[in-house]
Amino acid sequence: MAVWEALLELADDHLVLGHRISEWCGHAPMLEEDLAMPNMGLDLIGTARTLYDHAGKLEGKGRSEDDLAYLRDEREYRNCLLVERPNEDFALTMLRQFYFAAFMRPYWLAALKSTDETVRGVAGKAEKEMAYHIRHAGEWVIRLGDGTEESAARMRDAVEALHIYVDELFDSSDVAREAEAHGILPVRADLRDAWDRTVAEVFAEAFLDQPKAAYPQRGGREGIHNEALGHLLAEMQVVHRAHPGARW
Amino acid sequence: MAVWEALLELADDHLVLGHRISEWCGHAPMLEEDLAMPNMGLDLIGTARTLYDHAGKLEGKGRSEDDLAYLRDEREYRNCLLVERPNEDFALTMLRQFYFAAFMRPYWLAALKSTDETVRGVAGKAEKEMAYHIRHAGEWVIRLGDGTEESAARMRDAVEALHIYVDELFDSSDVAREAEAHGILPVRADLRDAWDRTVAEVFAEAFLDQPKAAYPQRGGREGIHNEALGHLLAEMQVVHRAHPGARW
Amino acid sequence: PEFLARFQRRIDAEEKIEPKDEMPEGYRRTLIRQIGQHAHSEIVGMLPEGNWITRAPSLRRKAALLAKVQDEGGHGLYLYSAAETLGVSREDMTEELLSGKAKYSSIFNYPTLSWADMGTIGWLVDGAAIMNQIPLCRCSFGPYARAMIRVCKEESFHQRQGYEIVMTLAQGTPEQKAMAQDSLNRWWWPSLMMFGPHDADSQHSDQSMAWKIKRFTNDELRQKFIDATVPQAEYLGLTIPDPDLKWNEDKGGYDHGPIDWDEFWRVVKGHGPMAKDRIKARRKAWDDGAWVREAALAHAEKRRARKIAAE
Amino acid sequence: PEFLARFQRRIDAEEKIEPKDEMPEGYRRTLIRQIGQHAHSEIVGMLPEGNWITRAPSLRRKAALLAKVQDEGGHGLYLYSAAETLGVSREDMTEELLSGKAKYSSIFNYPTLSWADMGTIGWLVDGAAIMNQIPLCRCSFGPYARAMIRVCKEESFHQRQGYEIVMTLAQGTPEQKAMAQDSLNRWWWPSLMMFGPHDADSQHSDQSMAWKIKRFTNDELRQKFIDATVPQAEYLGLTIPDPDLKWNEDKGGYDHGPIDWDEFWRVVKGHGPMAKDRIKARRKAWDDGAWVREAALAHAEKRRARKIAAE
Repeated sequence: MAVWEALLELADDHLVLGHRISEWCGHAPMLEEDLAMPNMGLDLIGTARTLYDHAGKLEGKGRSEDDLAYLRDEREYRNCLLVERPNEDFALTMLRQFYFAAFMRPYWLAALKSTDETVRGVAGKAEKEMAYHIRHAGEWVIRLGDGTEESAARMRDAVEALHIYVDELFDSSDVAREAEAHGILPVRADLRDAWDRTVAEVFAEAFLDQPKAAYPQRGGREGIHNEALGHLLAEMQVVHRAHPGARW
Repeated sequence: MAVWEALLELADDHLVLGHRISEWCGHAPMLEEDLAMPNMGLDLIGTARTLYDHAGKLEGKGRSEDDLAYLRDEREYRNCLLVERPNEDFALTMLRQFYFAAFMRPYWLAALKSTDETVRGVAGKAEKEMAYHIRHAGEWVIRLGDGTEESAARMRDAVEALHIYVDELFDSSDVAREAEAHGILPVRADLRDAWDRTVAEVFAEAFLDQPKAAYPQRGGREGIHNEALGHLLAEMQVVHRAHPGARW
Repeated sequence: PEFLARFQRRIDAEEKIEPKDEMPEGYRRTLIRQIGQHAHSEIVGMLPEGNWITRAPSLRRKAALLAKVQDEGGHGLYLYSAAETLGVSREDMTEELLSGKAKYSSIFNYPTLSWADMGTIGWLVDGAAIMNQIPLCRCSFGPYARAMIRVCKEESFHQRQGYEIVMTLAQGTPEQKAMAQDSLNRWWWPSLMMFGPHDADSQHSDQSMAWKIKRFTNDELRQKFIDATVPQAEYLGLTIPDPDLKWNEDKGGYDHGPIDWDEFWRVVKGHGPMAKDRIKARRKAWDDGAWVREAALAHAEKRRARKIAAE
Repeated sequence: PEFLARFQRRIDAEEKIEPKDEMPEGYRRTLIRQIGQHAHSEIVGMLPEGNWITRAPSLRRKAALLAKVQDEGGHGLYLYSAAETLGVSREDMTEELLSGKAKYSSIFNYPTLSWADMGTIGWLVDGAAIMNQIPLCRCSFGPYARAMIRVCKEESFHQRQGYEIVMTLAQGTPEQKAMAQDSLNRWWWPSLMMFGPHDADSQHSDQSMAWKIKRFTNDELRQKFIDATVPQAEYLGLTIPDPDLKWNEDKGGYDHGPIDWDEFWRVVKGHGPMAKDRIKARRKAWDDGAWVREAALAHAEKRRARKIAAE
């Protein structure tokens, strides 16, 4: 049963994005965002923790959430490419958050009917959090898209930069397919319509076009990442790895 | 005999600065500098290697150059604060290089008379390298100081940012004092005049003032660094630490 | 003078002064300065701890640290709001911080050099802050007093959390214990300095005491802090880095060795090790975010215009 | 036509064409394009390896990698100079690269994901480059041929160094060996693609062959590369990720499985995994460095003016 690996993919998505957004802490454009960013980061890291814990138990080799988070390298991480993209600027950060939440909200809604109790538990909490992320990040997409000339240009650049990473969200790896077959996780491809609708609504208000990626980028689920992830993990894991076996 | 620790201080200075300058690789303002930066980095890392090797031998516990470079943490590193300062921009990078070389050139010249053969060997090679760094970085200080309004402003900012880290170069820690007493290393305080002259000459052409730091920053020799060093080391040591005992 | 006497009577009666009440200009100025400094301290205080969020060694600690830094931002927000009731804008206060005109707690100009610092800051720095702040919950100015009640509650949670981090390290591997001791060595004296100069050398104090903005002297608070903290260190098996520290039976408190006031004044005057880096980081966040704030304003304006057009 | 025939006779006689010689416009254009692409490849090629300089696991390897990346910059410099002899400026070529108009070797649009890639790139990518470049040392255009002699010498040093890195890993811990195998798995097919489409599908080739800019076909060079590399992998105990790979006694070389030409064209058209990141990194370096280049010009101008004034 490779279901635990499918949970790992999900957990990695949440941890990596949570880490990325936490990089803003203390450096946001306004104090309200210095509060909102860790808030979103906490949601994501919280979900990642439950998923790692559950994955570790299903694997049955005694690996804890921290073993899974801190002791796998770049080639072993299974997150999709979208979430590892560097923050660049506030426009890209908010668009990345919006894209991800627009996918995860219907995902968790569907997962409320999971055959796995822990997944149902996560879903109940996470779908509400993702609704908030859609609202918060979506509003920024609108504000920036329909703000000043500069902000609109930056939003367009962000769309151009990120649209090639969208399609991977809807791909199911072999392990995900297995979990889907068992009714444990929702079928990713089925969520496209919901995502398209959420994005279309916000983009209409933001005066943005959602391009179709001619050549979408994929590879995260096989551990073929972009170069940015290795640097993120180097920093994330440094203290944990320097003290093998220590408790924190 | 704590002489090996005095060599460690020197080696750390060279490695950390060499690392910093190598961060520019592939990102310099012009192709000529994409060549010059690794060139200077190589000089510094080369010197660091010889010094670590020698320090390890004098310590007598079988630690190799890599053990010393890769398996000490931030609080164990003994470099002065100047060399760990982040690159910021090209002006600060060149000024940092110039300040350091303006100190190390007379240092190595004096070290040609060291009672330690290895130190004499390093000195013979390094004094020529430092003369080149003074020339190369010093010319940039002049070009930028006497270039455009923007470049002059950036040079002045760099001077303002770095001048508080200069005095530490001339301090000798207890272990350095011991090495100085044995004629192994030059007395740091004696080099102030030479440094002042080198800097004054270049600053005159660059239309820059060399301020006296009212409150110089110190602490590197006791391992009290700024926050930037920890991030540098996290990245530098990540692969080595992930594979304990491996050969490369 | 008539008015001043009346005002003082209200203070003496422990009445709360509210923003719309008349108040002496000095009282207002003192409060704006103090609340502003306090708010800035929370904001700048996000940086030394923020420095370790990306490196926290367990997910549980990472989440807790993120939440803590978020709380600090939240404290900044209440405090700016309390100051705004006195007629100063958040924008102006921010400009004063970034220009170096306004002060903030010097403690945040020391670097965080190991994970243990995340424990020690909670334990000592938040601990010292609470000592300073608990009396402020009874401060004569209502909005400040109310903000402080909320702040103190969260701070004491942080303080316990910090102590627990240090305890985990002190009971951990030898390297972890050494890390905790090293961190205590670095933060002990700066924490004592957080209470300010000795009473004999302190300005502002008398008037602030009369106005019940301040209720204990610097030395009184410092003594309380030491007396509370020393047994905690002992319990952890850590050594306070003060060879002169010893129990004084007569006064029922600890005597401590001399504080390095040169260092104190150097850091207070803005020459702490990380002083320039802190302001540079906040300045960069502010400058890099200018286009975002402008866009938000522009969008709000467009929305308003469209709404009016539609009516 | 008279001139073209004369030119072809010089080529056929293996005479070197020099910058000041007359030459057909197509010959000049082909060379500008090819040398420019080659120069750009060296420049962009600094990035994937530059990505590991700060993480190299030993000081010896760090120094060697730094030197290697520096050499690549040097190659870029000679090649831009060779192209400049044909009347195109480095500035213009740089603009073409940054605007996405000029191409560079697609291989550099794959990410470097482990230290082992520093070995594999030297071994396979530089190895493939050398196969392509050795014939160019006899290219009919003199400056290009001379640049290539120097480039090839350094590249073969890099190739040996890369092989040695892979060998160290292959003989190291199980994790290191796995890292080497994983890296080979990822770079093998992209390396084969470096030789371009099958001869049947290749444009440009015939005329370039006649002009002796190119001396072997894509498939010929690819075959040479495979035949040289397979035994090296075997020696290391690594497996080439091609189940169809087998020795063909008749042709005295290896047969290989089908190349994924969809991926090839996707990457060639600028949709490789790191394509946007590479150009963004170069564009950022260029834009961030604008003030430096302007200052250098301004200073040179001031110096000249002062010199004239002093005369």
